[in-house]
This record gives sequence, structure tokens and C-alpha cells, in this order.
Amino acid sequence: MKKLINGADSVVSDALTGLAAAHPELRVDVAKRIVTRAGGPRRGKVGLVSGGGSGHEPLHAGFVGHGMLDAACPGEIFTSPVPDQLIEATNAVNGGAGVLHIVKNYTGDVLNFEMAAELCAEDGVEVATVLVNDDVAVQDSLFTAGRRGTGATLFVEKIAGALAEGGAPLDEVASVGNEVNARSRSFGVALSACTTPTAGKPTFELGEGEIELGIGIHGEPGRVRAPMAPAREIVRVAMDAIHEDLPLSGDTLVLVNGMGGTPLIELYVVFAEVAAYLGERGARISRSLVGDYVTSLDMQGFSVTVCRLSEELTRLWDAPVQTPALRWGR
Amino acid sequence: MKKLINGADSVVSDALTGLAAAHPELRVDVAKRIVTRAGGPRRGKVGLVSGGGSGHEPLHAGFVGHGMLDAACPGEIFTSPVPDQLIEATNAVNGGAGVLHIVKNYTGDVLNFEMAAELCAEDGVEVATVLVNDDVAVQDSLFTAGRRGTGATLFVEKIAGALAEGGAPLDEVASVGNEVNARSRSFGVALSACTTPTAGKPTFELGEGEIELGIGIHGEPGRVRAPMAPAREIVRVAMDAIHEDLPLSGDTLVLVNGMGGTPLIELYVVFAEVAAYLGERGARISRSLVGDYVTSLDMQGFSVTVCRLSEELTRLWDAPVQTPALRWGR
Amino acid sequence: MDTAFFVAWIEEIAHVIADQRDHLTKLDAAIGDADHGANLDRGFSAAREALASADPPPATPGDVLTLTGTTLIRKVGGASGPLYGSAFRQMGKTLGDAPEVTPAALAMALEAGLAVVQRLGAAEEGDKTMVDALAPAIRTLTAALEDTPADGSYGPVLEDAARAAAEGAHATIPLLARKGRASYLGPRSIGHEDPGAASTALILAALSTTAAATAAK
Amino acid sequence: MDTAFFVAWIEEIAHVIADQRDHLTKLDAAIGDADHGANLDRGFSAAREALASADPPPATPGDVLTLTGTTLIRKVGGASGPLYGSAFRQMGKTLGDAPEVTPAALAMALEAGLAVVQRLGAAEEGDKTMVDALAPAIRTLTAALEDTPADGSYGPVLEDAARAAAEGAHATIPLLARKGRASYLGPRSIGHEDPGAASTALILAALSTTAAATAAK
Ligand SMILES: Nc1ncnc2c1ncn2[C@@H]1O[C@H](COP(=O)(O)OP(=O)(O)O)[C@@H](O)[C@H]1O
Ligand SMILES: Nc1ncnc2c1ncn2[C@@H]1O[C@H](COP(=O)(O)OP(=O)(O)O)[C@@H](O)[C@H]1O
Ligand SMILES: [Mg+2]
Ligand SMILES: [Mg+2]
Ligand SMILES: [Mg+2]
Ligand SMILES: [Mg+2]
Repeated sequence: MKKLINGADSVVSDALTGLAAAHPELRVDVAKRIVTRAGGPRRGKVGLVSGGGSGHEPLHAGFVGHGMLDAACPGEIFTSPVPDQLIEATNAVNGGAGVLHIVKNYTGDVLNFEMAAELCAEDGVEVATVLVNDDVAVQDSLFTAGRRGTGATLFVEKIAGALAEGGAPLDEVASVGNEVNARSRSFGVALSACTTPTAGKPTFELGEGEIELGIGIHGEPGRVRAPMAPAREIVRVAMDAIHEDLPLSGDTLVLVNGMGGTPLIELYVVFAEVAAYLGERGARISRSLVGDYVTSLDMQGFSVTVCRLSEELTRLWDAPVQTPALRWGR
Repeated sequence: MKKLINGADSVVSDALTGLAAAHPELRVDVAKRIVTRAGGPRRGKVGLVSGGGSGHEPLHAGFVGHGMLDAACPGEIFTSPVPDQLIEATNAVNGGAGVLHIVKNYTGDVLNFEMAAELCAEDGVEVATVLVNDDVAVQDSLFTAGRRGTGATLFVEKIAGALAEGGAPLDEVASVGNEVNARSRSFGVALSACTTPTAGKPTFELGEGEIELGIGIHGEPGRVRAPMAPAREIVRVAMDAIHEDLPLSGDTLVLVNGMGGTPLIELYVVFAEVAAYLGERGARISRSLVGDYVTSLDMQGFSVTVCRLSEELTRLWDAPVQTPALRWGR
Repeated sequence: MDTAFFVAWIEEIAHVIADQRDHLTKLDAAIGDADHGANLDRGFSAAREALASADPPPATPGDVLTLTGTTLIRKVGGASGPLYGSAFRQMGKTLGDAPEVTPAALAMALEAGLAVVQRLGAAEEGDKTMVDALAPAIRTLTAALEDTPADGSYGPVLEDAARAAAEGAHATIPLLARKGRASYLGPRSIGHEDPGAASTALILAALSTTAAATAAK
Repeated sequence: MDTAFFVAWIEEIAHVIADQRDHLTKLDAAIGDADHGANLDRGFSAAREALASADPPPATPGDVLTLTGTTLIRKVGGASGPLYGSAFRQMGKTLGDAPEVTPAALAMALEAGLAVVQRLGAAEEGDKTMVDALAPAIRTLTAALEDTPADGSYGPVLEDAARAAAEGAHATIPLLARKGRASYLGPRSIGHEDPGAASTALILAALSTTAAATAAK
């Protein structure tokens, strides 16, 4: 394992130190691992808090800023944050209108956010939660951990953030978040595993001719291993899985997301195939993103997330946003 | 080699097809390999044309748009574009005020741009050229190919683009481009080589404990191989090389650039070290970028580019820009 | 079992988890995300430090377990942090402020801890989680209590419980995971030991080790 | 040497470059950017097609070389595209509209091509570039011309020139590169054959092969 780090134990702190140096518009508490907007909470605005394990950058700290999150709580690599962080962040961004927790559906994230939310509620802070679970590769039932939250997290954070910025009350902000999640589906593919600094070696081994289909964002293997194939065929597998679960038509917002180690030129090749697939089914790509947004350290591969847009969601997507990783309109 | 492509020969065309699908604000001629702004040339505005081999995405096509380039000409992977492309792009963006060619200093790029510029001049189009050569890892003399153009290319394109957008004449736009280049220095480090689709295997082999210092952006090995070290020490080697060549003080613009396969969390670790280095020398990071901007396919590693800012350059850096890969102010 | 016994137990857990850190991470790499060893190592070494530096020091076995649980919740994160943390806190609460804990009281506390894990995580036995090690250990303990020797020596009983936990962990290998990250793998989760079950077995082994060491004094 | 001879030469170049494509790429991977084989393959197969489909077909040797050069410039890119392209164009220009080319005229044309390469690329002999293969080949050719057999059979002469080019290419191995990408490597460029010198040797070998094939008819 070769990584640009000073040591496995200091990666998260060192990266937060770098984040602080690069983004004076953020307030970064390196010791407590809380990233907020430098301005502090705005009176009467719903606060948005997200968080999760590190290793998915720019998620979530890269999405703190005007029109999106108010706070992000990075945990250790691939380990959800602890309640203390979440409680402190919740209090820090509470402008009196309540706070929305945006939680990716993993047992650890859910439990830690739940504990924090309970304690915040006991302290009189109104907290609502949106659970993101867009990954169609995973079976969803009462008797499983349910679907993972992946690429749709970015959509939920952007769109709920825009609504909150406009001054909407907590229940509306939560409900638009839930709506975005309900309209979004994702599927991920790995060409290689990732290596966490503490494990020091890849979480799984893929042969020269093998890929993993249906991977998550924590270096876990996917549902099945498959032979390497041209981009067109791999994209078809991913899009078929999405299309079967949520028939694709009308206006869509599409994210072709790199897992961290994939060159942008390949992501554009993938995007071309996604566009062709949607075109054949009469769906329209009306908004899109191509790049590394919800990553898995150095993993090579991609995920595709599709959200079926409404006019209102499109308007909220287009609203100004100013964060380290997503910016337009100001 | 595993890549998200349909075939080694169609990578560039397929990626351009994806670029067109993702960015309706660009006009992409896939067959001719010319990317321009959808609006066409603006009367009286200096046109900016850049280009180079593919495999460095988002450079250059990702920088086409308001406040930056008017056209980009991608060549084959790591192969400079041909004069035909450059001539056609130059004519396409000529609004009557002349056209600036932004050329990275590689023999191939220089020769092809020179040929194009000569022919354009014969056709009565006023062409000026800025040659970018910021890489301090390379010896600079009349008897060598001279320094390579790397990260400073982005700075030149942004700042010259801002001046051109404001309506400045060709000689001023060229001269600010030259000034930015003169004030900028870069140094790159590889943890792994990259693999071109046609070669099918890495251009060099690095052991588990080895890195290459002083690499360029075409997968070529660096000046020396060195043992792997903590980020702090690697950054010190890079920054010392820059500082020796261009003493660092005052306000700086800093790019910590990923080579394509490096996770963002590691780039932030690097940024923290760069900030510490500059802080110790009394220099101030007044503007910065962290991310994949001038890449080398799937190479793992980073480069750091520092530009000594003036007030005027800072103002031009801050001017609105709206391109696929760089956007603020609109 | 007194306060010192419980402090010794947590210290022994911290020791054995540190020792088995890479092994736990390896188990988690196969069907999870390769952090279980680091998570628990961070948590239990923090718990050990918290106990050592607590001022006033924990006065009862209940205090020891409550502080341990709180520390785990504050330091671990992930799924195992809230689950183990809440379990230890619940055990502490259940023990109340009794200065001495009988094997029967300990069994009841463990039972209460298991109940919290199941309330939070909704895992049943057989879902391939820590529950698969904890539940049989408690069953063994409870059953054995009925014929604890009159001299009150609980060593062999805890040894049996530890063995049951280890067997329970081992028995997760052929199971298909239905909770936690391993469940994402579907049938591919089969053939691997659950890391949380393995760490639970280590925690119960530490209990037995601590009892043996105490008895030897 | 007539028009057909020069068409045959370009076809032979296209053939041998396609054949050696991976070898050239490998040389370029060691001290460059691993594209020289693909670049020249793309260029010369385009040149072959341009010659085949030109309407009207090239009427003179000069036409053949000019069209080849133009096609290389339009299709190759990189350093080798403009250098080889300009060289072939210059050769074509130098031959003018003569329908037949003597070895002496060919030598002069090659000389003019080399001059263009050096004007554009500023490489001297010994800088580890294509110049190191082209220059000795021309010297050999020019020297040999003085004692060309009266029957005008130029086969052996071209064979000598091809051998000189190959030797020149081989002799780049110990050199330190001062031009082109290999120069970035400094002393690490030593020990590798320059890919452009290697391709120049192939181009001159193709010339000799074409002469031999023509003579055999
Ligand atoms: N719902 C659950 N109920 C009980 N135990 C669970 C549950 N989910 C996960 N676990 C346990 O947690 C262990 C994983 O812990 P750890 O790796 O530290 O957290 P994470 O899965 O968040 O990375 C699993 O091996 C399993 O034993
Ligand atoms: N300045 C120069 N003068 C002469 N030949 C050169 C010069 N620069 C490069 N070359 C030749 O070009 C070859 C490389 O060609 P190619 O790989 O196709 O282009 P690039 O270097 O742009 O990738 C080198 O091996 C060398 O022989
Ligand atoms: Mg985890
Ligand atoms: Mg090249
Ligand atoms: Mg885990
Ligand atoms: Mg090359």
C-alpha cells in the first residue's frame, strides 16, 4: 500500500487540516471532526447535518456551504461518526427552526444518528431525519439491513439544502428529501477493490479479467463477480437494474460517479453509454454530473444514479450552491 | 488492464460523445475533435484555443466556457492534436480580435500549434501564443526540449480567459498569460505509473516501496526514483524544488492536483503539508484548488503548482467562470 | 466479582482486542469494510484509559460497565459502537450499585445487554451477527448456574460460557447474513465468520481469563 | 525509381510499421509516452489509403511523397507527425515533377528532409532522436553514390543506407537525450533506443526492401 499520508491514524485529521487551509469559508474543528459554514447558523433557517465514514470525499464535508449542508461530521475511514459529533454539530447549526439529519442507510450510521437525534430531542432541538437508500443492488426487506445509501445522498443534500436556504420549514425540507430519495436509484461497479490505510491491503482481489457488480461505497465486494466487458455492456447491466426497479422516463437527473481511482475520460465514456440507454427508452437527461462525488478511497469503478425530476425538483437543483465540491449560481 | 471503454481506438470519440451529452452548453464536434462554446464567437472578443493529448481530463475541454477557453482540441491519448484541428478551432472562435493559442511546452504540441498558427496567419487571422513551461523537475536550456507545461496551464487559461472576457486586446491577453506562466512553478510525484489503452500495461513499474519524483503528465518516469515516504517529506521535496527556483513569499495561488487515481482525502493531506510549508516561509495561500485538474489517466500521485499572485491576477482569478470543471460567480 | 474484577475484565478485553485487531479486520474485510479491529481497538483502549483516569474512580461494577459503554459509544462509531456501547451501559444499569456481583446477577446483566442489542439492531439468532455468539453464551451461563458448586467458584462456568460464545461465532461461518454490512453480499456472505461474533467471543474469553486470574490470586 | 516505386515504398513502410507497432510503442514507453507505434501506424496506414484513393492518382514521385507528408501532418500529431510529415513534404517538393528519380536525386531529397527536421526540431546528431538514424543513412548513401555501378542498380546502395540507419538507431542506446520527451529523463534516458530513430531505420529498411522487390521483377 502506498498512500499520500503521514500515518494510518492521522489521515482524517490531516485531511481536515488541509480542508481548513483550502477553504476559509468553512469552519473546521479538526479535533472534534465537525465541519460547518464559517458564518454560523442563520436564524430561522432549517439546519442540515450529514455525516458518515471518511473515505468518500468530497462527500460530505465538500458539500457544506450556501444552498447545501450546514454541517458535516466525518468519522474514521468507513466508520460512521459517533453521537457526540452529531449532537454538537446539530446544536451548532440550529437556527431555531430545527435540524434535518441526512443519513445514509447503514446500520452504523443509522444507530449513531438515532442516538444523537434522541438526545437532541431530549434537549429540545427539533430533529427530522431523511434516510437515503437508493442502491438497487441490495435486497430490500424488513429482514435485511435494507438498501444502502449511495449517490442519491448528493441529490438529497443539494435539493433539501436549496429548499432550506429558501426558508422552508423542517417538515417540508424533510419531505422533499424523502421525495428525492424515493425518486432516485443507483448501481455501482468495481474494476478494483480499495485499500484502507489501516487494513493496508485491498479488501478483495479481482483478476485481470474480473469485475464486481453491485458494489457499495465501503470496499465491500458486490453481489456478483462477472467477466470484464466493454463499457457499453457494463452500463447496460447497471441501467437494467435501475430501470427494473424504477422505470425510467421523462426528465432525469443523472450522476455518473467515479469511485476515486477512475480517470475522468472513462467516466465520460460511461456517461455516453448511459445517455444512449436513456435515449433508447425515451427518457431525457435534463441535468447531470460527471465526476468523483461519492467515492470509495482509491477504488476503480463507477456508480450511476438516476433521479426522476419534477419541475419543482429541477428548480431546486438549479438554485445557487457554493460548496467546495459543488458550485453554481454564485 | 481494465478500463471503462469500448475499445482502445474509440476512447477519445466515446468520451467526447459523453461530454456532448453531459454539457449542452458546449458544442462538441466528435468527428473533428473540436470543443467550443455553444454560442459561437463573440464579436470583438479575443478567442482562446488550447489543446493537447487526451488523458489529462478535465484539461482542456473541461475548461471551455464563459471566462476561460473558447475552444479545446483533444488529440489521441498523450498525442498532441494535429494542425487541421487547431486551424479549424482557431477560425471557429475568431471574433475578429485575434486568437490566443495556449500551448504546453512539448515538442509535439509546439510543432503542431506552430504549423497551425503559420497557416492561420497566412489566412489573415491574428494569432498569438503563450507557451506554458512551469515544471521545475526538468532542466531548462537551449539545448534541451525545455520545461514541460503542467498545472500552470489551468492558471493561464483561467486568467487569460478572464481578461479576454473583459474585452482586452490580444497583446494584453497574451501578456497576462505569459506573466502567469512566469510566476508559476510545478512539481509532480507518482506513486504508480499510468496505463494507456493502446499500450495496455503500465509505462513503468514501481515497487511497493518506491515513488517517482519529478514526473510529467504523460506517464513518463520522473527524474529519480526514491523510497516511499510520509506525505510531509514528499511534499517537502516538491516544495523545495519549487522554492529554489522561484522563492515563495507573499500571496500565492496553489493547486494541489491529483494525477487521476489519487483519492481526494489524500490530496487534502498533501494540501495541509503544502500550507504548512508555505506558512513556515511566510507565504500566504490566498487562493487555492484541490482536486483532479491536469491528470495522467489512472496514475496515482499529485502535482503542486504555485503562482505568485498580484492584485490584478487575483482579481482575474476571481472573475466569473462557467465551465464543466471550474465554475464560480455564475 | 467486585469492582476490581470488572476493571480487570475491561483491561483484558482491551489487551486481547489489540492483540486480535488485525484478525478482526481481516474477518471484516472479507464480508464488511475492514474496520472492525480498528474500531474496537480504539474503543476498548479508550475505555481502559477512561477507567484508569476516572476521578473519582468507578465505585461499583455497575459504574465500570456504564463508563465502558459510554466510552464505546463516544469513541467507536460504526455499527459495533452503539451496539456494544449500549449493551455495556445496559449491563451497568442492570447491576445497579451492588458492590459485588454474583454469577447469576452477571447472567441477568448480560441478558439485558443482549436485549438492547436486539432492540437496536433487530437481529435474530442466525442472522450472522454478534447475537450469534452472545445468545448461546448467556444460555450456557444460565444453565450452568443451576449447578454452580457450593463454594461459589464461577471459573468453570465462565469458561463454558466463553466456549459457547466461540462455538457460536464459529457457527456463523455457514450462515447467510441478514443484518449488518455482510447482508449486502447475499449468498456470498456464506463461508466467512462474522467479525462481531468473533469479537464477542473474545470479550467472553476475556471474562473467563479474568476469572481464572482472580481465582489464582 | 518511378511513381510506382514510391507508392510501393510507402506501402512497405505502412506494412512494416504496423508489424513493429508494439515494438515502437514499447521503446517509447521506456523513455517517452508509449504512443510512437500507434502514432506512426495511424499515419502511414492513412497515407497508404490516401495514395490508393487519390483522384487523380499521384502522377510523380514528388506527388507521392508530398501527399504522404501532408497525410502524416494531418493524422499523426505528436512530435513525429510534424517532423516526418514535413520531411516527406520537403522530399516531395525537392523531387519536383520529375517522373523518374535517380539515387542522387533521392539522396538530395532525403538531405532536404533532414534539414527540415533539424530546422523544426533543432536536434543535432547525438541528441538521441530520429536525426541519429537519418543523418548517417544519408551520409552512407551519398558516399556510395560516387561508386554506383554503371548499370545504375541502386539496390546495394540502399541496403547500405538502411544498415547505416539501423546502426545509427542502435547507437542511440548509450546516448543521453537532449531533445524530445526522453530528455526529461536526463541520465535515465541512457540505455534505451530512441523510438524515432528506430522508426527511421524501419523507413529506410522499407526503402531497401522496395528496391530489392523492384529489382526482382
Ligand atoms: N443489526 C445488527 N445487530 C447486531 N449486530 C450487528 C448488526 N449489524 C452489525 N452488527 C455487528 O457489527 C459487526 C460489524 O461491526 P463494525 O465493523 O465495527 O461496524 P460497521 O459494520 O459499521 O463497519 C458485524 O460483524 C456484526 O456482528
Ligand atoms: N526535437 C526533435 N528533433 C528530432 N526528433 C525528435 C525531436 N523530438 C522528438 N523527436 C523524435 O520523435 C520521437 C517521438 O515521437 P512520438 O512518440 O510519435 O511523439 P511524442 O514524443 O510527441 O509522443 C522521438 O523518439 C524522437 O526520435
Ligand atoms: Mg465501518
Ligand atoms: Mg505523445
Ligand atoms: Mg466494519
Ligand atoms: Mg511518444
